[in-house]
Amino acid sequence: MRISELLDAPVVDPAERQIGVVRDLRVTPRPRFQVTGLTIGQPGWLDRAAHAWGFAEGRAAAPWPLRKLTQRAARRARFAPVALIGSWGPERVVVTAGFTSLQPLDESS
Amino acid sequence: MTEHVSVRMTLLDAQIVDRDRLPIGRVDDLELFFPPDGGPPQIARVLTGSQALGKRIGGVIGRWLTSMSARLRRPGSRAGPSTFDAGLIADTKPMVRLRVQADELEGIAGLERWLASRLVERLPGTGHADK
Amino acid sequence: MNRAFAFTLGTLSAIGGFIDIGDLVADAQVGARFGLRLAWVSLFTVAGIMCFSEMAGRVALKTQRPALALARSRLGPRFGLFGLIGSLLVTALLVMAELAGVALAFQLATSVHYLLWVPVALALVLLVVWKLPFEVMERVYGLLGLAMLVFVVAVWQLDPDWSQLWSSATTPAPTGRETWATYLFFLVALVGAQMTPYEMFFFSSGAVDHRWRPKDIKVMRANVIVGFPLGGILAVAIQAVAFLVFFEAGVRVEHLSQTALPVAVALGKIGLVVAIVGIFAATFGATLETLFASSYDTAQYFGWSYGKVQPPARAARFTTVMLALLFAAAALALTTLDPITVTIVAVVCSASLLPFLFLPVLLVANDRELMGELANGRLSNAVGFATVTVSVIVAALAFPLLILTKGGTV
Amino acid sequence: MSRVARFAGAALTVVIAGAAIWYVSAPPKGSDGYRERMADATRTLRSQVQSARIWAATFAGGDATSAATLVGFEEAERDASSAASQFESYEPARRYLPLRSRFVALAADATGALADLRIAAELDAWGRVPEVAGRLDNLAASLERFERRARR
Repeated sequence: MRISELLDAPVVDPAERQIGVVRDLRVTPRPRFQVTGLTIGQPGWLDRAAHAWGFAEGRAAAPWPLRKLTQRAARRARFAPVALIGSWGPERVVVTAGFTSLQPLDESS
Repeated sequence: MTEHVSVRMTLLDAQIVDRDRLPIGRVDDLELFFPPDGGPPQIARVLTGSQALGKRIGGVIGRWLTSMSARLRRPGSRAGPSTFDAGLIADTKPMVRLRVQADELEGIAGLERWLASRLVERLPGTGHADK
Repeated sequence: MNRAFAFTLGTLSAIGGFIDIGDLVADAQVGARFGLRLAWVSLFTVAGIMCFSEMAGRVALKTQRPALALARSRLGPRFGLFGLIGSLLVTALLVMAELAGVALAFQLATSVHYLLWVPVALALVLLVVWKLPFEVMERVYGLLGLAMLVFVVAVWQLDPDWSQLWSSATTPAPTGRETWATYLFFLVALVGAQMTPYEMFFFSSGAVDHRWRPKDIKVMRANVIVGFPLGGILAVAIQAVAFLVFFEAGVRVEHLSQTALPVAVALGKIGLVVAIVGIFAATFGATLETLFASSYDTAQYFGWSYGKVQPPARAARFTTVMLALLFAAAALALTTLDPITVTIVAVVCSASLLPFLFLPVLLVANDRELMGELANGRLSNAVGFATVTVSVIVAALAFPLLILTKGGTV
Repeated sequence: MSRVARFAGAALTVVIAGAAIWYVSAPPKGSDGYRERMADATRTLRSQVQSARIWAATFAGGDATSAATLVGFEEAERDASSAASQFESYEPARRYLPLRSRFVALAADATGALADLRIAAELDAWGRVPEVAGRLDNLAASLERFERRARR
């Protein structure tokens, strides 16, 4: 399966309720690129921009207006470690825990 | 937890250079491998070239890119997007640098070689691709 | 790397980049109709292009990659592709206008019709691109471009009423017989003409080709500080001489020959010849710069090898794109399309693309992990963000104004 | 973006583009449109006449090369005749016929004088240039008066 199919795929909890979309993956660069989990954001282009432009990853301390614009999306991002992912299927990803129990992205680096 | 990094920030769309820092292309897509024992997935292969890029962009432009690059493919080379093993990546900061030289990658930058031999080398004073 | 050479990169970027066919036409038109009432725009464009060139330069120093190369990896392929296609279309128009500008300079010197000179200009570009090493080309056009300073001398020589010039420069409003729509249209045209992003890419790609490192930051900043304000001063000088000679007479500038006429009025034949040399250097330098910048853009978007430092055979796709653009532009120039109208349309389109090209650089330059201690400071962010905001407004106004004022001819 | 939204978007841009092109090239509408276009055409004629006058005066003062001056004359003549012929192609309302015939007469004088200037320069008869340039002086003044009259 290709990463491009996984990105922006819907993420559902065990009760098939959509809890977000896949925005990014985390990998350990060494010794091999092993996936450690998925970053989950919410639908919408502003949320997508927050991840693509690096705000969610805290990679852009850009001028405050841009930061303000994407702060909400960055704060709402969640990180689902590999262990909590039931199925990776390209149509949708199943996470075996509720959204609230997932760790916020910024505390999972 | 060992240090893990975002794929978007380090790999996806990153510039690929070979061992001697000659640019080859960009990481247009990545292929996941799911080990049979159910362990965590790994990034197995890197896809580069407008065929993979076109598929990822989608829409009218995406389809045009994919079909154009498929048509420009050199006769006889494998169909499908050009790809190589992710194991060849030496490091990812500030760009994706490979352990090997560009010539050792089969089917990569086919358009570059095809154009180099067909067009550019014929023009006077342009030197040779392998210099 | 010899410091003197480094400075010519700055001057070339300023003379060749800042003063090109877009300026020669737009500044003269604005001067003839509005005097210096739009001169303040140059303060904004110089500040904006200096801020982003310095930012792009810093990105190049730190990551050894030109700014736009990072744009795609930061903004994703779709946004990047949209910006690339837009800038390639504008660039084809710009290269056509610059090439026609070179031919018009020859016509002015010989009165032989400019269409006959387009193939000569094309051959000259090919010769220079193929044979002349990058550094020599930079120096020649950096120095030849200094001939443009004749416009500053001409202002002095025309012995203007300085208080009248000052009061004109400090009234940011249209003159009696002009409408606000036309005033705003020419504001957009000036921003598009003076803030051409290809200078920023040419500057940052040049920094990569020169293998500048973080320690070269002083040379890089010196180039920015020397180069771009010089371009701003020239732009205002062109407006001033056009005002002094054409405003009272009610002449509207529609030809490159009219841009040079005030210099003849002020300094006679010698001044006119020097002005023609300056116009030739500016348009020829800009042709090369626009051509390289757009080929860099394409190569960087796809990640191909590029750069004048690589022999063409090692950068086959880059060279092919450059040749294709050059011949397409020459073909366009050979149609009876009026180069001056194409120039105005090109600068307005360029103005509408500014946000797509500035925003990625601002984002990348703020990435602490990537830039480390060279990341943006408060000043770069303040000026950078103001420039992006204004460029969004200008971009939104560009086409409505182009239509409303019928390209400023109303 | 659903297919319908994309189609609607494309249709909308086509409509806007069409309206824009129509607006730019449409002939004058109603009476004030006609007078305004006449005034604009007169202003363009005056601009070309003045431009040629400045080239001629600068050349006479030995301050311009003959090649550049010839180019200046050619461009002035071409722009003047295209502005005049474009305006004369518009259909006037009946009550504007006298005004229009005055414009046609003025335009003929202007384009005629500019043509004489260009021919003199082409034939290297630079001696005759000041005499023709003299005719341009009062032409510029009458064009300015006519433009004010048309704008009222």
